[in-house]
Amino acid sequence: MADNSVGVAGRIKNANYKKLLSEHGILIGFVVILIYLSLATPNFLNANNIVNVLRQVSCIGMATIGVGILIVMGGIDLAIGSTFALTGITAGIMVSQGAAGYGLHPIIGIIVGIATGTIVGGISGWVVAKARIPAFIVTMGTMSICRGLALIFAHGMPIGNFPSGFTYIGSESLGPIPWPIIIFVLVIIFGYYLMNKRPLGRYIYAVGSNEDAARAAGINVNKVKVAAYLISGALVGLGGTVLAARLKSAAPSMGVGYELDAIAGAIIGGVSFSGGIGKIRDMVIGTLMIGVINNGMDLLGVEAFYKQVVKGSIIILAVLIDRKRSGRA
Amino acid sequence: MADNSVGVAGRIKNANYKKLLSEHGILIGFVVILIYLSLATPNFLNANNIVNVLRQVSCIGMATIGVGILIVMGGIDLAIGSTFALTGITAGIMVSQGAAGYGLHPIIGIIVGIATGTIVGGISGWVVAKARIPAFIVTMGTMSICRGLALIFAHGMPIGNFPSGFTYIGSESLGPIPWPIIIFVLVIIFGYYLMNKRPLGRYIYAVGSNEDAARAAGINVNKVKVAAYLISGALVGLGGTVLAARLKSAAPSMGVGYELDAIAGAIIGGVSFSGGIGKIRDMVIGTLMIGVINNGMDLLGVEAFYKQVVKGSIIILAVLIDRKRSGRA
Amino acid sequence: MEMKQISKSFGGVRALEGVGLTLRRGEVHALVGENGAGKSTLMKILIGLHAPDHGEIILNGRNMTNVSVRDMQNAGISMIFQEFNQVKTLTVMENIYLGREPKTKLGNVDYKKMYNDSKKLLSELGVDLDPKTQVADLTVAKHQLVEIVKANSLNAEIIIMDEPTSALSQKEVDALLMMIQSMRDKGKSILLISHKMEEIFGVCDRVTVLRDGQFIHSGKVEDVTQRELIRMMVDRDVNELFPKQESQIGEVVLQVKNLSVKGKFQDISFELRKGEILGVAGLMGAGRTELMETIMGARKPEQGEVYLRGQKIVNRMPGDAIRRGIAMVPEDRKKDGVFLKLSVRDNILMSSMKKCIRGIALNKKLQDQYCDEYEEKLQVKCSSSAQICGTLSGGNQQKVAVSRVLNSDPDIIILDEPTRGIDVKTKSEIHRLMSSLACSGKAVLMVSSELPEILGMSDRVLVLHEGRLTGILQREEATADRIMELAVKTMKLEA
Amino acid sequence: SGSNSGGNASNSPAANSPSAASPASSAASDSSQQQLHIAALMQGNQSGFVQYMTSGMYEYQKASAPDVKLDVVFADDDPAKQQSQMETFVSQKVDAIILNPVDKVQSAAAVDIAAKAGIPVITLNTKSDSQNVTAHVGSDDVEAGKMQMEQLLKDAPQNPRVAYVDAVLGHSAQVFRSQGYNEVLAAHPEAKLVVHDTADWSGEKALALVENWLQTYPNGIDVIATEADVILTGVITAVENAGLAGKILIAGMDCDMPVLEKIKAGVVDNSIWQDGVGQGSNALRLAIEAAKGNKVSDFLIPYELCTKDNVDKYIELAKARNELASKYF
Ligand SMILES: Nc1ncnc2c1ncn2[C@@H]1O[C@H](COP(=O)(O)OP(=O)(O)OP(=O)(O)O)[C@@H](O)[C@H]1O
Ligand SMILES: Nc1ncnc2c1ncn2[C@@H]1O[C@H](COP(=O)(O)OP(=O)(O)OP(=O)(O)O)[C@@H](O)[C@H]1O
Ligand SMILES: [Mg+2]
Ligand SMILES: [Mg+2]
Repeated sequence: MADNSVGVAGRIKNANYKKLLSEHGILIGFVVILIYLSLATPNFLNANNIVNVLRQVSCIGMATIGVGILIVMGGIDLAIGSTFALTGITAGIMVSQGAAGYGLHPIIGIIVGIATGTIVGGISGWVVAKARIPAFIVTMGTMSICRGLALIFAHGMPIGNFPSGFTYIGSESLGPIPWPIIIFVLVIIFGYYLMNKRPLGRYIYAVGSNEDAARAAGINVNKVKVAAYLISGALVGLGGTVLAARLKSAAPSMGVGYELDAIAGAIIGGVSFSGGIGKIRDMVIGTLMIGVINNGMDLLGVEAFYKQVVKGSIIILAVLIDRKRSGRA
Repeated sequence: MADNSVGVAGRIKNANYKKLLSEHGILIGFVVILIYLSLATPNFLNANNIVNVLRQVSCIGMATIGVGILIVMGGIDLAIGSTFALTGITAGIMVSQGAAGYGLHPIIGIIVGIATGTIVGGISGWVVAKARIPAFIVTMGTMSICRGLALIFAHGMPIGNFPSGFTYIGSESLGPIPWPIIIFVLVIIFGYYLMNKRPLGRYIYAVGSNEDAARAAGINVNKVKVAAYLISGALVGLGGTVLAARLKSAAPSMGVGYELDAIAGAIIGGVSFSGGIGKIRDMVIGTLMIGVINNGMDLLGVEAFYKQVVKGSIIILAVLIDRKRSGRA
Repeated sequence: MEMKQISKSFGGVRALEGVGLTLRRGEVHALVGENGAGKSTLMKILIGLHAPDHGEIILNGRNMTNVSVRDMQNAGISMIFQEFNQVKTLTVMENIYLGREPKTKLGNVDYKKMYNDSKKLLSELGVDLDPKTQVADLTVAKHQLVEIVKANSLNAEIIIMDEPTSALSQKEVDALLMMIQSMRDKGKSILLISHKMEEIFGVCDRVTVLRDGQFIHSGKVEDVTQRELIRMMVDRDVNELFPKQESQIGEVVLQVKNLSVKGKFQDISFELRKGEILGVAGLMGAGRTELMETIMGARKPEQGEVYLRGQKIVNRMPGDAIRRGIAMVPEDRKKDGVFLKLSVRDNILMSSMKKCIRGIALNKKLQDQYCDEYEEKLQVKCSSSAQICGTLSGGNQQKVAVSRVLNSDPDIIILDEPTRGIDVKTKSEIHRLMSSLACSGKAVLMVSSELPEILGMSDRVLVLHEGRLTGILQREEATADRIMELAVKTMKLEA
Repeated sequence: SGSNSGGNASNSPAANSPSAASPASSAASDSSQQQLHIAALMQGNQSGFVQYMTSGMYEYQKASAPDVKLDVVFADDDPAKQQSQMETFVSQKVDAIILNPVDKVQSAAAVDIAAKAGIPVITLNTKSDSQNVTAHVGSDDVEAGKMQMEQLLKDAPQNPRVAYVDAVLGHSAQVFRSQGYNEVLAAHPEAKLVVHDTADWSGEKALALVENWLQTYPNGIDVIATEADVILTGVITAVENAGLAGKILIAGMDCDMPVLEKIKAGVVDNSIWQDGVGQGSNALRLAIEAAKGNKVSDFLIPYELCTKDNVDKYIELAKARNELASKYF
């Protein structure tokens, strides 16, 4: 990877270069970080650590795809973190073999988890579409509601004691590849298929680009909105369920601030807040970038307080490199 | 206030009603909540409690005006919470008489606090304007950086031991009115003057509504952006300083999540994320609404777990009432 | 003013190549060319909105290359944009004075003066508009008028007008042309971009022609004929006359009965037949657009019914209408017509995505096929179908909007100002297309403010005046005089 | 600073672990052929207490185990992040891990990951539900809650009316400290629990919450317990502003410096001293032992109660502790 990129840098004066860059968006910033980290710490580029990073970003990555789709549509979801908690708790209650749970079959837990996310998303989407309240407010409301429900359902306590059938999807691997990564890849493929191969995906772009024109073009805008929120909710629910399986437990305090990480992944990947613009591939790169930065700083042993300063600066710089070079600046 | 509003409700079929409502935006939802609370709890409408609520919203209210102005301009600031911490810490270090502080004159503390906020805002604004990176990413970066700096400056410890000259602006009153409220009112007046009477304010609306048009009209868009971030930063810095004075201490962990509350105040007050729309008056009402909801739930003794569910629902409902009645839905 | 050897590329697209332009004091200079020839780009460079890659701009002997918009304004250049550049959330007066607000001694905005001044400006040009109206509430035509008022108020020496008349009806066009002449008489220079021959030959002194970003010709208007000019623009002969073919007019497909929307139009009834082109004429603000939107389901009628082939239909949203085979090209293309951030391909296919599905996914080949078909038919000038629509020239955006609608295979096509901003060549293409659509048994409802278009294309003409139907004319009886008479009916009565 | 750290070392771990120094120095010489690598996974970096523990580790490393490579990372109070860090260091094949769990239940999976790789885990300060913990160093949160509440009830008037402010709901510290409160209250039927609610980890939120309580229950609260000193700062200000300092008994935990000063001034009834530096140094000591394959067992450091009577001693201890911490943070 390092070689390749040096090659690119060598051809910097090439006429096609600008185009290449602008098409590959944030990739450049990402590659710069990768190169730096592989030079700075020997452990970074080993297979174990790569699997590690991928596994770490998987759950939040699913949410990033979900919220990325919403942002493309001109929406947003602030309830991601608390939906993670709520789905973890509902799925956990179903399967937990402890006093707080029903000890049902793992499949039921997974279905309930995804369903919880879908319902939350559906409600947000329905209010956004029907009542035309800004998505920011609606999902700020659902954020608070979900957190409260998670606390109520779990009586304020973490839930553990999950059967191994449930934790399987979080902890085990298929060959060398952990399940969370496989599920994340499936989500990416689904996202790509939806956004590029299904009419609904194109409608989502259309609504995000110009809602009036979308309506005039015969698109049922409300239906598109509700559908996008349902899908995004399902992905967040899946993320929360896998996270609970990975942690072998769920707590009502889980996932605080995840919405910001998920949204950041999408925005760093070039999704535009004003809607209509954004690619699934770039959302994935944005997600990976945050994951790599977090992992890299742990490996480099950056001092605690400086870490935040460094992290903030790197995010700005990485995006800066991207925008500068791609001529968007 | 209650009487007045019942009167309005009585004339519901009046032709001017719709216009009245759409012009008064969120006011209706706010009044409904006020009426409910004054009926539900005897302590709500007493003078003490009103002063109480106003004092509680003052600091965050200053930030709401600041970020509200940014959102009108099509910007955002996610660094509010950590700027609160950083300004509280820098101001605190200047004045603290303990081991961690310099024991300087309170005025210096206040100036340093405001200056810190202004510098943070200026840097964010400069990057947003010059590098054309989305404000979301830039201020997510500064959010992390400021939190790190606050921790570094304070060595991770809370700072106390403020001289009474400094805590005066947080705890004392001018006649019956606490200083934080007076400062907040001054900020509101300043905001109103800026946004409605000064050319800069009109340019902020213009940039938020249509950046290209603003540029074509010969407005120096970059200058407007930097100016807005400077102003907003100064207001956030003021808020953080007053908050430290009110708490009589500052901690680097202060203000977590305040950005969300501040942004929510503005958005509930009808400021539009797509820019160009928003009134200072309505931002104030949005701020008050959140404050009143928080206060009301404490007064009513809503149980902790349920509180979040209730709070989330009320926010959605209040906005729903507003939008429904004003015919915007 | 002189522009020399101006070149400009966007990414890979070469918009201008070594173009020169000279503007003399006190002349009206026409800038013409096909859609996408680079006219708007050249003007944006002139006012400092784009920086040229090469070349220089000389103003009164001073080099003014690469200066800011504000500097150009101060130097006395103002521009009326093709794509309205107004701040929708501000009022009319704030837009007129944006960036140069009158100030009080304290440096505050002086609203009183602003109000009075803009009121005066508006009434000077005979625009009936409250300065405190929100721009977002204005119709396309009023936007255009506000732009004109604004440019006029700058008191500029050089005024650039990028297709100022494309959204105006005859009455306003005449007033504007009068205004242009009086400005010239005051010694000002006017650069007029237009696709309308009668304007070029009516008021312009000199003309410059661009084609594909290259300079073709510059000279006195008297020295060229219309035919020569068109030939220079499009590099071949185009008959500007509308090639209306006779089609077989069949049974009634759409019937509108007593349709009303309060404050917009009242009690409108008419029939549209298979194979027919029904023109809808009227002055600006007559309610034509609203009538069409109501038929499409974008507005709710207060009373009245719409029948499709004898069956009553209720369209709750445009999607319903499109499913029933009624599609519309909207008037305000930026607001309703195109997706500026999406690709040309997405735009063209957006109303007919379902057509492109094979199995469970959108089929790339089918998409390309449909896309190419219309790109070719309407000669959309773009680097590829992946080009972002917002970077197309104005006329090409219009073509994209028309393509989208035709691509949804409608039986009834509603066109609201279909050739707004479209060059002569493509205009005649679109007209040819309309004709052939009618011949193939489709019904066309065409709203237009261009009388020649109405007269040339319509089988029948429906005239509205202030929301009321004042007459339906057969092709034979439709003359310019007759239509204008019906369109200004009550005014005449009052007079 | 050498004398400082020396003084500190004799102050804190000395009382409990007189043998601390000797085995460690032998550890250093034993492992000369291969450098030991130990990772410490701390819950967050924004509470003073985590810094004290971390400083204790650094100090021990410097004094007694200079050959040991010590990596410290912080999980920002996110159990998922902590598990990721666990995976990262397990894949680095460290020799032992010190885990300061974010959550008692949710840390179990992380412990199991290390156990599966055969890496010993020493839990620090918060226990973990996992069976695979090698040894635990620290104290018991239930105990701290009990100790604080018992002292408050002892100092309170007859039939006291009690309120308490929770930390973040669902956080282990909150769950177990409030459990301690409730156990004491159950044993004292004459004491009446009036109200309790959460202020997260925020002094600002606690300030508003208590202000609102004082509106609702004027003269109706005698005792306010808080689960952390960061929260207590807000409570202090609210009580002082209401002119009730000394009339309402208030208490916190961690003995932050500003709080100790308030104990001395008679505003705060008590705080709980927890020897963070000692916990940290002993955790590293045990981790080194375990890494060398020696058998280790739990090491508990009891809480100490700080009241007005013995506050001077703790002010001295806290000074030393803060100086030590500011060496590393
Ligand atoms: N920002 C941009 N990015 C890429 N291409 C652009 C951009 N702006 C203009 N172009 C291209 O430059 C060419 C000239 O466009 P321009 O708008 O100047 O045409 P025009 O002569 O004004 O046409 P019209 O008569 O349709 O208004 C077009 O091919 C257009 O696609
Ligand atoms: N959004 C709006 N708010 C207020 N008034 C409007 C709005 N849109 C249109 N109108 C008014 O409705 C009337 C009819 O306008 P409409 O656009 O239908 O006219 P038209 O015949 O299509 O003329 P045009 O040539 O301007 O399109 C006009 O008086 C116009 O000012
Ligand atoms: Mg043009
Ligand atoms: Mg119209």
